[in-house]
Amino acid sequence: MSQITLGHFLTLGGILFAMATVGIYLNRKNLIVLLMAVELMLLAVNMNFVAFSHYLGDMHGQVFVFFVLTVAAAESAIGLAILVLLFRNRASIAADELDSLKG
Amino acid sequence: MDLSAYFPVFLFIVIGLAVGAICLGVGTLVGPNRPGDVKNAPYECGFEAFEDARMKFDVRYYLVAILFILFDLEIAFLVPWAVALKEVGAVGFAAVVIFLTVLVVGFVYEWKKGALEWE
Amino acid sequence: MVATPWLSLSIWLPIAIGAFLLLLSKPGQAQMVRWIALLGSLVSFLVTLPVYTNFQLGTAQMQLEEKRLWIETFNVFYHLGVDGLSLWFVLLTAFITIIVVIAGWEVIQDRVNQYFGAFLILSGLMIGVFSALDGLLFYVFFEATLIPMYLIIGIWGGPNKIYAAFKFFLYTLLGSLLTLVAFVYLFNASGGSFDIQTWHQTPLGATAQTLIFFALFAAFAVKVPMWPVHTWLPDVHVEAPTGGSAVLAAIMLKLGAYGFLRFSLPIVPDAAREWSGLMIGLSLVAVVYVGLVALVQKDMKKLVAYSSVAHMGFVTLGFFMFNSLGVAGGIVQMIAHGFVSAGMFLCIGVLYDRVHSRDIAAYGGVVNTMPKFAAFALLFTMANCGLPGTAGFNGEWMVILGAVKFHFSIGVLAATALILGAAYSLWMYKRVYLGEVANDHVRDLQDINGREFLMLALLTAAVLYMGIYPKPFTDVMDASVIELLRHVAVSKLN
Amino acid sequence: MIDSTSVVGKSDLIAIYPEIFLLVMACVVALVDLSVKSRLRTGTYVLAVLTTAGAALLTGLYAAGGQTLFAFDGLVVSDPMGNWLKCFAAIAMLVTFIYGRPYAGDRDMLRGGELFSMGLLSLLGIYVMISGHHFLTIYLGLELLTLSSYAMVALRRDSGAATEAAMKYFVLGAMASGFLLYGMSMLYGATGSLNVSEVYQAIASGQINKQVLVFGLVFIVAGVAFKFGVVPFHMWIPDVYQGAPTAVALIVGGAPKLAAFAMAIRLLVEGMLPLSFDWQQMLILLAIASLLVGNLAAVAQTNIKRMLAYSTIAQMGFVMLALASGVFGGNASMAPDAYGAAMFYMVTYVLTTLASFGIILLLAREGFEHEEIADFAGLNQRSPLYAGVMTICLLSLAGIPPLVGFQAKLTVIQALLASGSSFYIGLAVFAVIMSLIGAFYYIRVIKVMYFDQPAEVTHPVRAGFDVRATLCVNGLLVLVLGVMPGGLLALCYGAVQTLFR
Amino acid sequence: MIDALYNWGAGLIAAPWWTDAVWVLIWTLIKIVVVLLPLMGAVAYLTLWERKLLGWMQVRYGPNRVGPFGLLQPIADAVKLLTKEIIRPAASSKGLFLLGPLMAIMPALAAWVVVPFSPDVALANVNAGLLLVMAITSIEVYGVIIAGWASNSKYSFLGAIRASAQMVSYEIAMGFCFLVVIMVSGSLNLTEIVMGQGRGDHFGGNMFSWNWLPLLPIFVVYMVSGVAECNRPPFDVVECEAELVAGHMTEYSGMGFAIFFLAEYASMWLVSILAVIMFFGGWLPPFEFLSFIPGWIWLAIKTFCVVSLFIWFRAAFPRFRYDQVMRLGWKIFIPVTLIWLLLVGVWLHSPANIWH
Repeated sequence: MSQITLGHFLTLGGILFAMATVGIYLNRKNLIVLLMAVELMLLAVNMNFVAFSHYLGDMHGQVFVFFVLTVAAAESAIGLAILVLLFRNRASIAADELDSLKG
Repeated sequence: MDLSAYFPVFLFIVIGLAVGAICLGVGTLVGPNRPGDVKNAPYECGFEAFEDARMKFDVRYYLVAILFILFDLEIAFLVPWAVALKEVGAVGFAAVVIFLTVLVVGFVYEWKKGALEWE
Repeated sequence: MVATPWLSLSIWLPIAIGAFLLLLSKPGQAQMVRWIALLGSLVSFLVTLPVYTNFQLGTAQMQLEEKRLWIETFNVFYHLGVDGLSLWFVLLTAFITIIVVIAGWEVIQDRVNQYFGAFLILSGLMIGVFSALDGLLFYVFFEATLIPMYLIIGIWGGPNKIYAAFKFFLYTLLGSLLTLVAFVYLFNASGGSFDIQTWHQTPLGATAQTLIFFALFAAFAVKVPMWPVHTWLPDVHVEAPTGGSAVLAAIMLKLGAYGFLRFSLPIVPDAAREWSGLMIGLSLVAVVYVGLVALVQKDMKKLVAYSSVAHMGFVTLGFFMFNSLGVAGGIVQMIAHGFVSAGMFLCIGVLYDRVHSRDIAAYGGVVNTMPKFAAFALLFTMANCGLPGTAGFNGEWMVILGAVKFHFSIGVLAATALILGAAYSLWMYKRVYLGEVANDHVRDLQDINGREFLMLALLTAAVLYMGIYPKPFTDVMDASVIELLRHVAVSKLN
Repeated sequence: MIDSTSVVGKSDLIAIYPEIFLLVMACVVALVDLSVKSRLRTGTYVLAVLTTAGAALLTGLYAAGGQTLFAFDGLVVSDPMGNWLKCFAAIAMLVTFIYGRPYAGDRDMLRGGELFSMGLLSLLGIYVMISGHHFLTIYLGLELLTLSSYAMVALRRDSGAATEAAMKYFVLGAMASGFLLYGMSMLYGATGSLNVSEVYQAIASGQINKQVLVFGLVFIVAGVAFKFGVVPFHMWIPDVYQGAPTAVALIVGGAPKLAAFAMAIRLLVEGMLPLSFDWQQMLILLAIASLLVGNLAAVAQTNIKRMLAYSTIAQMGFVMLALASGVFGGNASMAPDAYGAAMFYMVTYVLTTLASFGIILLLAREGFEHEEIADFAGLNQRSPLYAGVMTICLLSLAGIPPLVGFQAKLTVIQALLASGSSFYIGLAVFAVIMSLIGAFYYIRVIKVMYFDQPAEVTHPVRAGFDVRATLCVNGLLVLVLGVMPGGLLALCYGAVQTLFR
Repeated sequence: MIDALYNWGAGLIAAPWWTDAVWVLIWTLIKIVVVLLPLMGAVAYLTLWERKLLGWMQVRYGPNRVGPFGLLQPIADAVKLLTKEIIRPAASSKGLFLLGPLMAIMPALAAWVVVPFSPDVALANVNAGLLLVMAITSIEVYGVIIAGWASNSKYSFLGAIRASAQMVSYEIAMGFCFLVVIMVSGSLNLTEIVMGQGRGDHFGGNMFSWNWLPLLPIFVVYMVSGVAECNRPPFDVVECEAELVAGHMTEYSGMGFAIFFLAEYASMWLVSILAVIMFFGGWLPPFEFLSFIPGWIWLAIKTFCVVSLFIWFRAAFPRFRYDQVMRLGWKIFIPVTLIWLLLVGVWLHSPANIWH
C-alpha cells in the first residue's frame, strides 16, 4: 500500500468541493439535492481542515471541524424548514421554478 | 494514521450486511415464488388501495427531526468534553454549563412554543 | 476680531427662513407664508448690504473673511470671503430673490410654503457659492443648488416639466462630478488643502493642468451654458415657472461663469491660456450662432433663453481674452444680465399669467391694453439689446473693446452680436406689443397691478442705475481683476 | 497543554461583556416573549429596544475608551473600530425594530415575536463577527448572523415570495460560507494557524508558497464579496430585498453591512495585508462590475425595494474601491485613510438605508404593500415630511451635497486619488460617471413623489410617535452629518488608525 | 491460547502477504464468526425465552411442544420463515425494499464489534468505543424508514414515520445517558468503563460501587430509552397491531420479516449488554469472593437478567399512547438527564467525588 499523503486528502477535498459547486450550479430539478450539495461543500472543507490539522500536528483545525459540523446541522435544519415552507406555498421544490422574483 | 484497530469494524459492517443478504437470498431460493395481483397489492385491510401512500404527514414529525439534529449535535459536542472533564476542570465545566444553559433556554423556548405538544 | 459675520448671515438667514417655511404646510397658512417669505427676503437682502458697505476698495485681498475648521480629517474649512469678483453677486442674488418672491405672490397657489421655501434656500445656497473660499465648501453649495431648482422646475413647471427637470439635473450633475474629481486631485496636489487661495499658488504640470481645466470646464461650461452644451437651458426655461426662470437666468448661470473666474483661470493659468482659443471660439459661436437661433424662435421664453446663452457667450469671451477690459466687462455683463434677464422673464411671466401662452404669435398689440406694462417691457428689451444708458450696454461695450484690443476680427464678430441682439429683441417686442390688438385674449388683458408694478419698477431702477452710473460696480472689481490678470500671466509650470 | 486555571482571565471577560450582555438579553427576550400577549408585542418590543440601546451604550463607552484588548488567546479582539461598528450596528438594529414593528404587526409577523429575538441574535452574530480575530470566531459570527437572517426572511410563512427569497438567500449564503471556509482551510494549511495575527505574521515572513495563499485568498474574497453583495456575488440581494418582508429586508440590509466591513478588515487587512496587491486587484474588478451592474440594473426597476437593492450593489462598489485603494506599490502609508473612508462610507450608507427603508415601511402599512415606485406618486401632497426625508435619503445615496452621501463619496474619491496613479484616477472618474447614472434613478423617485399626482385618494400617512421621531432624527442626521461630517469622519479614521499602531 | 492460535495461523505460510494481509483478514473473520454464531443463537432462544417467560407471568405454559420444553421451537420458526414466500408488493421500490432489512440488521450486529467480553477480549478495542456504538446504532433508523418508504403502503409509511420519530427522540435521552457515563469514567473505551467501575473503592469495591447505584436515574432512563429504541412494548406504538398492522414491516413476509425480527432481538441483546457494561460492571463479579467464577459467565448472567427486564416490561405494562411516548421522551427524560448531567458534573468537581 502506498502512503497516503496530504496531497491525496487535498485532492479529495478539492474534488468534493468542485462537485458541490457544480451541483449547486447545474441542479435545476430538486432543491433537496441543492441542500445536499451545500452539505457536501462543508464536508469537503472539513476534509481539508482535518488533513491539514493532522499534517501540521495542530489541533485547532479539528476543533474547527467540530464547529463546522454543528453549524452545518443548524444550517440544514433551517434549510429544510424553508424548504417545507416553500413546498407548502408552491407545491413544488424544483429549483428552476423559483422565478417569481425577477428584474 | 493507524486505523488498523478499525479494520474489524469495517469487516463487521460488511458481514452484517452479508448476513442480511444471505438470509434474503436463501429465503428467496427456498421459499416459493408465486406472485399475484392481489397478493402484490399494498396491504390496506382488504380494501382497494386508494391515494398515494406517500402522503403528507404531520409537520410535527418534521419538527422532531430538526430538533433531533440539533440535540444530537449538542451531544456530539459534549462527548469530547465529557472525556476530558477531569483535565479541563472547573473552567471547562463552567463553559459547558453556559453552553447547556443556552441549550436549555432553547429547549424551554420550544417547549413553551408548543413544539413538543402531541395532543 | 469679533466682527459681525455678515456673509454667514447672508447665507444662513434665508436658508433658515426657508426651512421654517417648509414646516408651515397647512393650506390655511398660505397668506402668512407669503408675508414671511417677503419679509425674509427683505431682511436677507438687508444683511447683504453691510457686505458692500464694509468692502474696502482698491485691494484684491479677500474681505470679510470668516474661517473656521469644518472637517478636520480633510482639512476643510468653513471659509468665506468676498473680493471684487464676487461682491456684487451676493447682493444681486438677495435682490433677485425679493423680486421672485413678489413675482410668485399670487401666481403660486399650490404648495406655497414649499415654493417660497425653496427660493429662499436657493438664495442662501447661491450666496454661499459666491462667497466660499474653500473648494469643498464651494462644491457643496454649488451642487446643493440643484436640489431646490430641480424641485422648483419639477413641481411648478409647465407641461413638459419632468423632462426639463431631469435634463437640468443630470446635465449639471455630470459636469460637476468631474469637477469633484478635479478638486480632490487638487487637494492631493496641494499637499492636503481645499483652500482655493492655496490652490491658486499650487504648481501643476502641463498635463494635469489640461485635465483639470477640462474637468472644471465640464461643470462650468454646462452651467454657463456654453455652446454646444447649452441645449438644456432653453428646455428648462420653457418649462420652469417664471420665478425659476428668473433665478436661473439671473444668477444660476453666473455660477458657472464665476467658477471660470475663481477656479479655471487662476488655478490652471497655463491651460487656460493654451485653450483660450477654443474658449473664445466657442464663445463666439454662442454669440453669433445662438443669436441667429434666437431670431427664429416662436416661443418668447425660448427666445430669451437663447439670448441668455448669447449674452453669457459675451461673458466667457471677455474672460478668455485676458485683458482687464474683457474680464471686467464680463463681470459687469453678468451683473447686468442678472437684472435684465430677470426683467425679461418676469415680463413674459406677466403675460403668461394672463393668457397662458408663450407663443409670440398669440400676442400682438399688447401696448394697447397694457400701456404701463409695455413701457417696462420696452425698457428691458432695450437693455437686452444693449442700448446705452441701460445696464446691458456697459458690459457689452467693455467686452467688445477688450475684444478689439485682443484681435480686431474678434471684436468685429462680437459686435455683430449687438446687431443680432437688437434684431431678435426688438422684433419680438414689435410682434408682441406693437400693432393692432391681435385677438380677444389680448383685448381682455388687464394692465399690471401694484405688485407687478413694484417688482418691475425695482428692476427698472436697478437697470437704469447700472446703465447710467456703473462706477460703483467697476470700482469694486478693478483691483481684483488686475490682480487676477497678473496672476494668470505667471506660468505655474516649473 | 491546557492550563485550566488561567484559561479565562478577567480581562478576557471584559472584552466580551457586550456579547455576553446581548446573549443573555436575547435569551431573556425570547423567553419573556412567551408570556407577552399583545398584538404588537409591546413588552418584547420595549425590552428589545432597551437591549439594543444598552448594547449601543456599552460598546459606545468601550469605543470612547479607545482601548484594544485581545482576549481568549486572540480569539476575539475589542478595539475602537470594532466597538464603534458594534455601537452603530446596535443603533441600526434599534432603529430597525422601531420602524419594523408596526409593519410586522400589520402582517401578523409578530405573532411569535421572533422578529425581536432573532433580530437580537443576528445582532449578536454581528458582534461576534466584528470581534472575531480568529477564523473560527469570524465564521461562527457570520453563521449566527446569516442563519437567523434566513429564518427571518421566511418569517411570513404564507408568502410565496418571502419563502422563495429565503431559499435563494439560503442556498447562495450557504455556498458563500462554503467558499469562505474553503479559503480559510487553505490559509490554515499554508500558514499553520487560524489566528488572524499569526496568519499575518506567517504571510509577512514571506516564506510561504504564494500560490497556495492566493488560491485561498480567492475563496476568502469570494466569501467576503458575497457578504457585501458585490457583483458577481450579488444575486441574492435583489431577491431578498424584494421578496423578504420589508422589515426583515432592513435587518438584512442594514446592520450586517457593518459586520461585512469588519470581516473584510479583519481578514484582508489584518490578516493578509502583505497580499494586498493580489486582493486589491480582485476588489477592483468586483467594484467595477458592481458599479456597472448595480447602476444599470437599478435604472430598469419598477419596484422600489428592488431598485434600492441594485443601488446597494452599486454603493458597495464604492466601498470596494475604498478598500482597494489602501496600498500603492507596496506603500501602505495611505492605508488607514482608505479604510477609514470605507468605514465612513459604510456607516453613512447604513444610516441612509435605515431612513429610506423606514419610509417604505411606514407607507407599507395596513395591507397595502407600497413597493412599486409608482406607489409613491404624490407623496408630497400626502405627507411633505416623509417625502422630504425620503428625498434627503435618495439624494444622499446619489451623492449630492450637502448630504452625507456626498461626503462619503468624497472620502472614497480622495482615497483613490491619494495614489496619484493614473489608473486610480481613471477609476475615480469611472465611479463618478456611474454615480451619475445612479442619480438618474434616485431622482426619478423624487420626481414621482413630488411631481406626479397620487393615483387615487389615499388616506394620510399615520405613524406612532416613536416611528415619527426616529424617522425625523434619522433623516435629519443624513443632512446634519453631510453638513458637519467632521466628527464622524475623525471617528472612523481614528478607529481605523488604531489598527495600524 | 488465542495467541497461540493466531501465531499458528500466521506461521502457516511464511510470506508477508499472508501474515500481514490475508491471515489478518481470515483471523478477523474467524473472530467475527465466533461472536456472531452465539449471538444468533442467543437471539433465537431469546424469542423462546420471551414466550416462556410471558407464559409464566401470565400463568400459562408457553411453547412446549417442539422438542423438550419447546427447546426446538426457534429452529422450527426459523425453518418456517425460511420457506415462506418473500412477497414484493408491486407498488414498492424494488431496490430499497430489499435494502430496508439489510440496513436494519447490519447495525444491530455490527455494534457488537466493540463490545468487550472480558478484560482483553473484544473484536476491536478502539478508544472511541462508545462513540462507535452511538454512531452505528443510529443507523438503525435508516432501516426502518427505508422499509416504510419502499413498501409504498400507508401502514408501512406511517409506521416508519412514527418509528423514526420515536427512535430519534429517545436517542437523545440515550445520548445524554452515555454522556454521563463517559463523564464519570473519563473514557469512551468500553473496557476502560468496566475497569473504572472495578476500581471504585466506595461502598467497598463490590457491586454497590458500580455505576448503577450513583447513576440510578440515568440507568433507569437508559433502560427505558433502550426499550423505546428497540420499539419494544410498551413502546411499540409503531406497530401496535390494532392500529398500524405491523408498522414498517407490514409488507414484509418470510425472511424479510424475519430479518427485522432478528434485528429487534439483536438490538435487545445489545442494549442489555451495554447496560451491563456501563452500569453493572461488565464481567466483574458482584463481590470479591465470587471472583473465582470466570468473567464471561458473570457477563452472561447479568445480560440475561437485564434482557429479561424487556420481557417483564412487555408483560407488565400497557402500551403507551403515541403522544405519551413523545412526552416522556422530550419532556421528562431530556430534562431529567440534563439535570443529572449537571449534578454529576458538580459532583465530580466537589470533594465528594467518588470517581478518581
